[in-house]
Amino acid sequence: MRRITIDPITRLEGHGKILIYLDEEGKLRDAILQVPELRGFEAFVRGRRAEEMPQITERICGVCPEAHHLASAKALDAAFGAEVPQPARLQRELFYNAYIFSDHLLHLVFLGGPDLLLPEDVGKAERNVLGVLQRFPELGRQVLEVRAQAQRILALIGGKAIHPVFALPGGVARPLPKEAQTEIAAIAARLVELGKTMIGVFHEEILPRPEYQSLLLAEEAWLPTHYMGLVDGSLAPNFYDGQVRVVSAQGEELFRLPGDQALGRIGEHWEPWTYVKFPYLRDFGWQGLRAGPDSGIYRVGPLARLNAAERMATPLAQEEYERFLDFFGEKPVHATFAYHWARLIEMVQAAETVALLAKDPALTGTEVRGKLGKPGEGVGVVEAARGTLFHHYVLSPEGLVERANLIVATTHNAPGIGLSVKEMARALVEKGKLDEALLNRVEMAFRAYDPCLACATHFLPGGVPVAVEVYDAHGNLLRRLEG
Amino acid sequence: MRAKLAVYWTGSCGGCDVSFLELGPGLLDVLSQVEIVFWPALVDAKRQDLERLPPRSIDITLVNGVLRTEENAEMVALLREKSRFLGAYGACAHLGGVPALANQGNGILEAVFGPGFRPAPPFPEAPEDTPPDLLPEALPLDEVVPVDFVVPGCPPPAGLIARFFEAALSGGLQPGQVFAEEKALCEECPRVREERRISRVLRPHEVLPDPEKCLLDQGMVCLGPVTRGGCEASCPKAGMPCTGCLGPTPKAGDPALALLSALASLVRAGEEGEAAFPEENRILDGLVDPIGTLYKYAFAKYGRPLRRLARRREEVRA
Amino acid sequence: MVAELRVSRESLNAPFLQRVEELSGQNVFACYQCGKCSAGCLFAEHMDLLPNQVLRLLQLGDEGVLAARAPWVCAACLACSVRCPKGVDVARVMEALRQLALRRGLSPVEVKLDRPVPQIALVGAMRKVTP
Amino acid sequence: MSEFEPKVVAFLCRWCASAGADLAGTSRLPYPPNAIPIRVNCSGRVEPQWVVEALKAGADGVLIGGCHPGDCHYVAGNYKTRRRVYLLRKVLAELGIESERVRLEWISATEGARFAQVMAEFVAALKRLGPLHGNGGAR
Amino acid sequence: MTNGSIQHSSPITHHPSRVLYFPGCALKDQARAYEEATLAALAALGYEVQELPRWNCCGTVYALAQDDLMRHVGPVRNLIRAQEQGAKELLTLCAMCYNTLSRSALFVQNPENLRRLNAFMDEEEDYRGEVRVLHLVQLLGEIGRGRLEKAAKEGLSGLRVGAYYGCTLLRPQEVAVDHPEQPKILEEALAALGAEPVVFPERVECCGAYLTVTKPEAVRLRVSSILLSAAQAGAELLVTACPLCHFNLTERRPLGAPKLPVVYLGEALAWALGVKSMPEAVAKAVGVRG
Amino acid sequence: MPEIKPRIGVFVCHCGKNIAGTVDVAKLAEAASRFPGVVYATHYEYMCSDPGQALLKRAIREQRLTGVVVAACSPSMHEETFRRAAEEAGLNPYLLEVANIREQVSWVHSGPAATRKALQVTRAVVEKVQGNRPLRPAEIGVVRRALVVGGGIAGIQAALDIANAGFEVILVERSPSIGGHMAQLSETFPTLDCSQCILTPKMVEVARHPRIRILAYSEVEEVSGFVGNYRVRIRKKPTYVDPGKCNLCGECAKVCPVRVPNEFDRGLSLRAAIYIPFPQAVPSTYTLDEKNCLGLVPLRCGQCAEVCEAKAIDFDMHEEILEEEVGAIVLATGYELYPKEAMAEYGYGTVPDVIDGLEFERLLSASGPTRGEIRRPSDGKIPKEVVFIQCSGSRDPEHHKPYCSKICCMYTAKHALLYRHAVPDGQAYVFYIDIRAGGKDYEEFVNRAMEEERILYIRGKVAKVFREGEKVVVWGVDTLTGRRVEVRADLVVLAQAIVPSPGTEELARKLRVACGGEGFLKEAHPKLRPLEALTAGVFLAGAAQGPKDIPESVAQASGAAAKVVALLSQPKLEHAPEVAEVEEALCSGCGICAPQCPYGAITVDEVAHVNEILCEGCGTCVAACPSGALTFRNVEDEQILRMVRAALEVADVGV
Repeated sequence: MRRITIDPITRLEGHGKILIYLDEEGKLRDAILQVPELRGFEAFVRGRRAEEMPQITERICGVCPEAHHLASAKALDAAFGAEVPQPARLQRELFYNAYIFSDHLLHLVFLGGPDLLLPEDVGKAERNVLGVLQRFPELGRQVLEVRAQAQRILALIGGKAIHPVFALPGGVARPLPKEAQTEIAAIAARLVELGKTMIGVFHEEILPRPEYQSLLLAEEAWLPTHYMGLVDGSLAPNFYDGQVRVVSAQGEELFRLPGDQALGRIGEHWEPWTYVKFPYLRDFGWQGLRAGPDSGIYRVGPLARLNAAERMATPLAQEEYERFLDFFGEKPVHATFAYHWARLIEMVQAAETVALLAKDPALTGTEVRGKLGKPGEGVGVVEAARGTLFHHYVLSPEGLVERANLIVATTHNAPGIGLSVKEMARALVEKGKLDEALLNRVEMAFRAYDPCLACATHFLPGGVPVAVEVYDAHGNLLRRLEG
Repeated sequence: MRAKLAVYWTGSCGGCDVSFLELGPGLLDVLSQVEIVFWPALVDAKRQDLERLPPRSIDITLVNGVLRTEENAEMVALLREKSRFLGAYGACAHLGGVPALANQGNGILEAVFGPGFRPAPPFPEAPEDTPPDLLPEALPLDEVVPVDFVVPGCPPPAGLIARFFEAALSGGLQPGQVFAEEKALCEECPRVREERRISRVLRPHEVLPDPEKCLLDQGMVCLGPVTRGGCEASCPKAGMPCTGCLGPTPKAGDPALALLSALASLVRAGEEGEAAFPEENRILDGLVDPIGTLYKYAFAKYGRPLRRLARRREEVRA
Repeated sequence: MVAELRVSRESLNAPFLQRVEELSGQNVFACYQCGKCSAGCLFAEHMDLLPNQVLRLLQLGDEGVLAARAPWVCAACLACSVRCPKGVDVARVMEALRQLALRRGLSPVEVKLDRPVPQIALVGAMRKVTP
Repeated sequence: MSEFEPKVVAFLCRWCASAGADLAGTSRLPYPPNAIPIRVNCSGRVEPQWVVEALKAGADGVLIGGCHPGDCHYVAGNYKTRRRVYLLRKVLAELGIESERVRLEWISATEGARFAQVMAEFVAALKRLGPLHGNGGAR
Repeated sequence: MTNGSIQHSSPITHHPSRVLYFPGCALKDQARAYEEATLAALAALGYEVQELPRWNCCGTVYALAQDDLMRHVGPVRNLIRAQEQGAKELLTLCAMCYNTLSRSALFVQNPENLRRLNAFMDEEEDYRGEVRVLHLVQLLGEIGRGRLEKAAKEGLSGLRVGAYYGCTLLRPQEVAVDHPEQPKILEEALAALGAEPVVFPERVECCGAYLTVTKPEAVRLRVSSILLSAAQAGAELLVTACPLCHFNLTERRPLGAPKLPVVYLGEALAWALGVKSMPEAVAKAVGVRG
Repeated sequence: MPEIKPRIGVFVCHCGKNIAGTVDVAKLAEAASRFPGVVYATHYEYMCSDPGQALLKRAIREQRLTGVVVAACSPSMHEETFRRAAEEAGLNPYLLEVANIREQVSWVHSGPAATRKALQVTRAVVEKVQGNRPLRPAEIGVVRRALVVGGGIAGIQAALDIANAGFEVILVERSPSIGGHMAQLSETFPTLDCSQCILTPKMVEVARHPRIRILAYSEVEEVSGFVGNYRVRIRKKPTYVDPGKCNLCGECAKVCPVRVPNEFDRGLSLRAAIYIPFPQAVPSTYTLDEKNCLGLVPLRCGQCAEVCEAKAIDFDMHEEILEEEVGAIVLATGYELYPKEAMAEYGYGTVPDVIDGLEFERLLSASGPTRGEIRRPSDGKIPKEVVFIQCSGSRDPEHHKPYCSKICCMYTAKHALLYRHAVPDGQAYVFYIDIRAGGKDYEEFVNRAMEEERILYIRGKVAKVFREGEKVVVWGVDTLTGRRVEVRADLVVLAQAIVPSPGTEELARKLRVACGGEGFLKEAHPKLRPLEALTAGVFLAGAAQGPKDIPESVAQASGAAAKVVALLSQPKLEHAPEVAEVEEALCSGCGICAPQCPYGAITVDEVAHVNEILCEGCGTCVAACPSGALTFRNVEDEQILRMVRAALEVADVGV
């Protein structure tokens, strides 16, 4: 057996290895993504103060701490039975859209972006943000500036941009000062501007490239799965709030439910060779790691959200969404590399939403704390940049955490990523050439998801009834655990 | 000649890597002065590339994240060998950080899978692909390799990162340097401290604090007095108590115990005296989860030794 | 339920109270209600009012005290009188109350002999409880 | 193997507890020799970190001796210590260290016998608890 | 008069061998044994006892009402009888008589009282207020420990005797034969006579007195309590000087109360001096040897 | 400073057999000679003897010792002796420490264990001494002048006592005249002396005293400094009358068109805007009350100035700020009555014939508004039935004040008694819950009131007082009989709780003096230091410290004065140098330390500052300091940790 390792996988958040196994004939036996990292948050969030959870769980991921911060806060709102007053809600929602903008921008330029922005033949040393900055110096400077300003919004509301501190059960830490609103409104206009610029660059510099178009339409990057995303009442994507909508691989609505009920429709599967878990829709059951309309595997994230929605919430985003659908001519769009484009559309929606909310006079209202009831159990769900994020807590009467379970975006996508990696590897192996550039293609498939392995791996089970099979090195079943 | 720079993450959330972007366009100046030889989050250099470098050939290495797996320990040992200056970047490498709170409990894998669990490779023929073993304890960087300097914070604030690069790129890096203030956070906190007494200990969600007054005075457990300044008191300014991510001031020692002492000293239930003891205890009982609250970032460095003693006793007894 | 007491300048200077003080030769206002008399009275358990309460009602000018049984239970053993820290001769106050009652023709005590008793007892009892 | 002899560090306030220990001496009242006495001006000077450092450095128990409530030479130092020890014991318990290993006692300058008795009791209690440094590891 | 100044042993050095004696009703009737024994004993001690001629009832209880002059007439008349005899002292055996006589004697120490009373008793010569009323126990005190010890035989030796004072020897304070709360005059006399005095808490507490007529149940409770108090202190025999106490302690003793023999002071005196022997019933009760 | 290698000498004392009989002193000295830092170790029979001290001195000189440990008896025995010897040998005395191996070792332990513990103890102290720094006691001068705040009887007494001892006194009084509440009283219990008759001569004595300066109508504005060296800012309000010119003719008051309630008579009479509080006032002058005067602003009335022949009235007088230096301060700010307006159950002060004790004093006073006749406020009738209610507002933790006001039992008895003297056919009732007459001749006084004046004392708290026609109905209870009592009275007098005079807490804050929960000034120690505040050089007198009657106030004032005199008589104050210290480079000024200090020795601006004269050296602040910026001279954390670790090492090694 031959074995190929990509270690570490780079330009993503967290640790990951791709392991490619070939049989004696040189055919692909398997290609897997292994996550060798574990911090074990579930082992120590127990007994912590509930109100600390937004600040503790955000340390799962430093790229999307805002998502954990607010998913956690929403779970606590529910656990304390609290109604979040309008000013607090506006602070959170504005903050959240600024985060989506900032995070998507980060990926588009620094992480997955170079795969997209740079021609495929550039060398390893250039295939990074430095290369991007060299090729697009003006855009690069503009991106750094505007992103810093988006981060400024996060800091103005959240206290800190990375690992914010403002969300509390039932609301936020304090009323937003008036001068902060003025500053935010000024920044918001620049975000929208950059969104427009980025769309321009995409349509002028990238989409016309034939190799990019072939990538978008490549068979090995065409993965028919179900899709999950939060939608508002008009079925447009909403990142901070809404109902969980799942559409099938054929584009039919499977369900549309509040977060706590949607959580009950998800099961999780385990493998002993990785610290990541594989979720699936219980409606279908675990059918093995394979795609298709009868498999339980679904995907989340920008592409999934656009597939799960029927329209965008803001005008510029809607305009681009229509171009996107025109290009593919069908919905759902199963093209894995379409994640980047979807991300761009969402980034624009987020920028427009920030601009809208920044004008709301209620933003600086002083009523920022809802009345708290007795602590109990609660589920909070948001759309992280990378996809749907569930936090689920059970609190003690003293308001300490008794039990916590999280399903994070990249975990939802873990089966999809695994399949994409495998399919990409299979296609490459069949072409018989395994050089570094081609290996990067495997990584590219993987990076399209903007996966966050930090998120995906730092939580072990909290109580979802799943079966875990533990094998020893010889493949003997050591034990089987029922959740 | 441009300084050779490596950045590596161990058990990390990624926030430290992203934090460099907080420099904004200033990052371009920094990048123009360094040669990145290894930085998984940003460039595609792999482990083999690192192994091929001669010893002490990297000028500056920044490690972020807690040491959690055997692999983490191997990687930092490798980086130490290749680096002239190696620094802890961020609270996890500096103090253990939030994930080191896991040290309060027993083993993580054991907690989930029970004793005797070994991770397995995907195929028996590829035993080398077994996920790495976990270290028995989550450790800060200096428990495994000598550390030359610290850029503290969770993540380090932009101002301190800038200060670090200024020193590093001008060749002014001093061994033992900590890139934060010597004085406590209170120095830069705009909140007004008036009557220093605590008549109740409140959790942040239990009170909408006065925007002007010291949070500690309002009953919130704020680690500001024991924590280095350097963040412009960003959390207290946003209405939330400091949780200590920049680590203790140079002579505070164990920050949790130092703050505990201060907190207990400030508690008053009317006149001090025997009659007040029950009420004082009640106030002090308001400090729930003292470990998580006082040792949020620093447990690996300060709380762990005693915890280890206790765990060893538990093992001996069992 | 015990009736409300209205005290006034008049009630506190009632002739009845003056009479008790004359007959006993005691200033009932000297009593500061320490209760030592009652504490040592071995017949208190048979009384409806404790000796100190008798004094107290007198201080309050309550003529109702004339109807009390306590003076008739008093054996005139004088333990209270020798012990009173204020020198109030409580036994004399009791005597005064008996005398007032007897002189008004009231004697609530019936004498029924269950056996022959010494002359000394008979004569003593008669002198205390009959007009 | 000889019986486990606990190691104790005793921080004693100079006005009360240490004077009480002196009186135990003057009165020739024997007590176990396990404690290392360290005299400080006031129990209020004792820092929780001292206690923890003593435990880390090999002590099996730490005694803090201060003045009775109302008797503090410095008015209220002992009250501060009481509250610090109260919280410290809570933290120790959460770390899995028996909180009985840290003891705060009010011992006046006239209570020589009480000092001896406290020492004897504490040492006996620590013997029951067993060594904190069971398998020899100091630090 | 304050507590500390009661003189229970007056510094009389002269012992008159002749003494005038007031018996009162009980001594001629229910307490006859008391009189007989006392007279015999005093004779043995060298006293010539003369009964007061024309004595009349002491009144049995003392007038407490301020305006009750009448009740002093009887006692003072007896004092006039003694005055007529030229006596300076009048001996009583009955505690009650002692009480009423000496309080009247005290009453007429006030010149105004004396004037009013003399005016009231036209038929008699004016009383001059000089007769001292003396009780037997005081006389024994004056005789002195030495003389009594010398005169005493084995009659009481080793016997644990409780002295029951009752009220009238001790109260009111002005006429008390000793400290009203902690007397010892009776115990001293008994000790001199060879007994082992037993001090018990209820020796000064009232037996119920004339309530024996109006409220005998109260008296029974008292008697029970007194006897118990004495028995618990280890007394084998009770000595009293009051016929009413004697009656109550013996005749109102409830079933189940300790059956301590109760005897008069004079009886005990006579047995001690050997002029009379202990009646068999008492001897049996106290288990006197030989 | 160059690092000097430590050269420690260890001297083990045998104390005859006391130590040597149990501890192997030779072995101890031998082992000590091998301790890190030790260059010399020996043992000697009696270290405290002259030859022992000579041995010590010689070794210090010959061995050039940088630190000394004497292992001997308790430091409370001979630390001073040895330190003096060290100083004589040229070694800073604070570089010598005593290891107690007698009281805490040889007398209580035996066998090898004793030697081992002696070794541990000595080893620990050797470690400590290496961290010690040479120290010198601080010296401070003393300003020989005292400030007395409050011109009531306590302040008057303190001022006189201090002045008579030869020191200057500044007596500050807030109101226009000294005299305080005592000047308002009629007669005093239990002797029934006339209050003014005994007070006035003292007031005159103060006025005439060459060393007393009275600053009436003045308040303390700010106090800084410390014992022996206080700086005081005093605000002197304008009286608009030149006391030097005013001849007390009183014409001004007659023409003044304004009438306002007279404070001195507790509002039972009226006064003009220009007034003298009472005829014997000191300073003896009229005062123009600017709040009520029509002449100042906006338009001038000026009638008083016109009639003033002495031209004493000056409308242009201004407030002055005086700065004074004093060495000691006596606080005698006195009391006020808890307002009857706070007593809802007694009519909130709205029933005119419900008055407080001081009002009744004015009614009783021969110089009062009724010339000593008891006439009730509503209609001027002579009340025939008067109810006195004790504990009105006192001993009521739920609604009012938790404490006993102490003097009310006595003044109520006095009131009732004086009332009976004034109205012989009147009936007085006193409702009380306990009678606390613990003073010389006090119980007798109360008994006299009950027994001779036949004042009916009723044990029970009054529940309600209300007006019904001309009567004031009082609902009470006689808890002794268990019966409710109703009295239809003509006048009710409330013995209101005693509270600190207004502004006491503010003044205390200025002086960094503590106030108890109820606002009374707090003494340094309730039993052993009742005359002193915790702030050195500040003393307490009178009811400001807690309810007190006149003799107690006077006694405390004289006591405080004696303390002041003792302090001012010292040529220099010396202060032990083992105190807390701030490392300013590390201090963030968080201020947690300051409230730990019972002596107010810590002030915080940008950083904390320790006043080493005020610091008594407990170290509580150091333990509370979270950042480690506060340290304690010669008891540094590092020293303690070295001691602990070294001693535990010895324990591991054994003997």
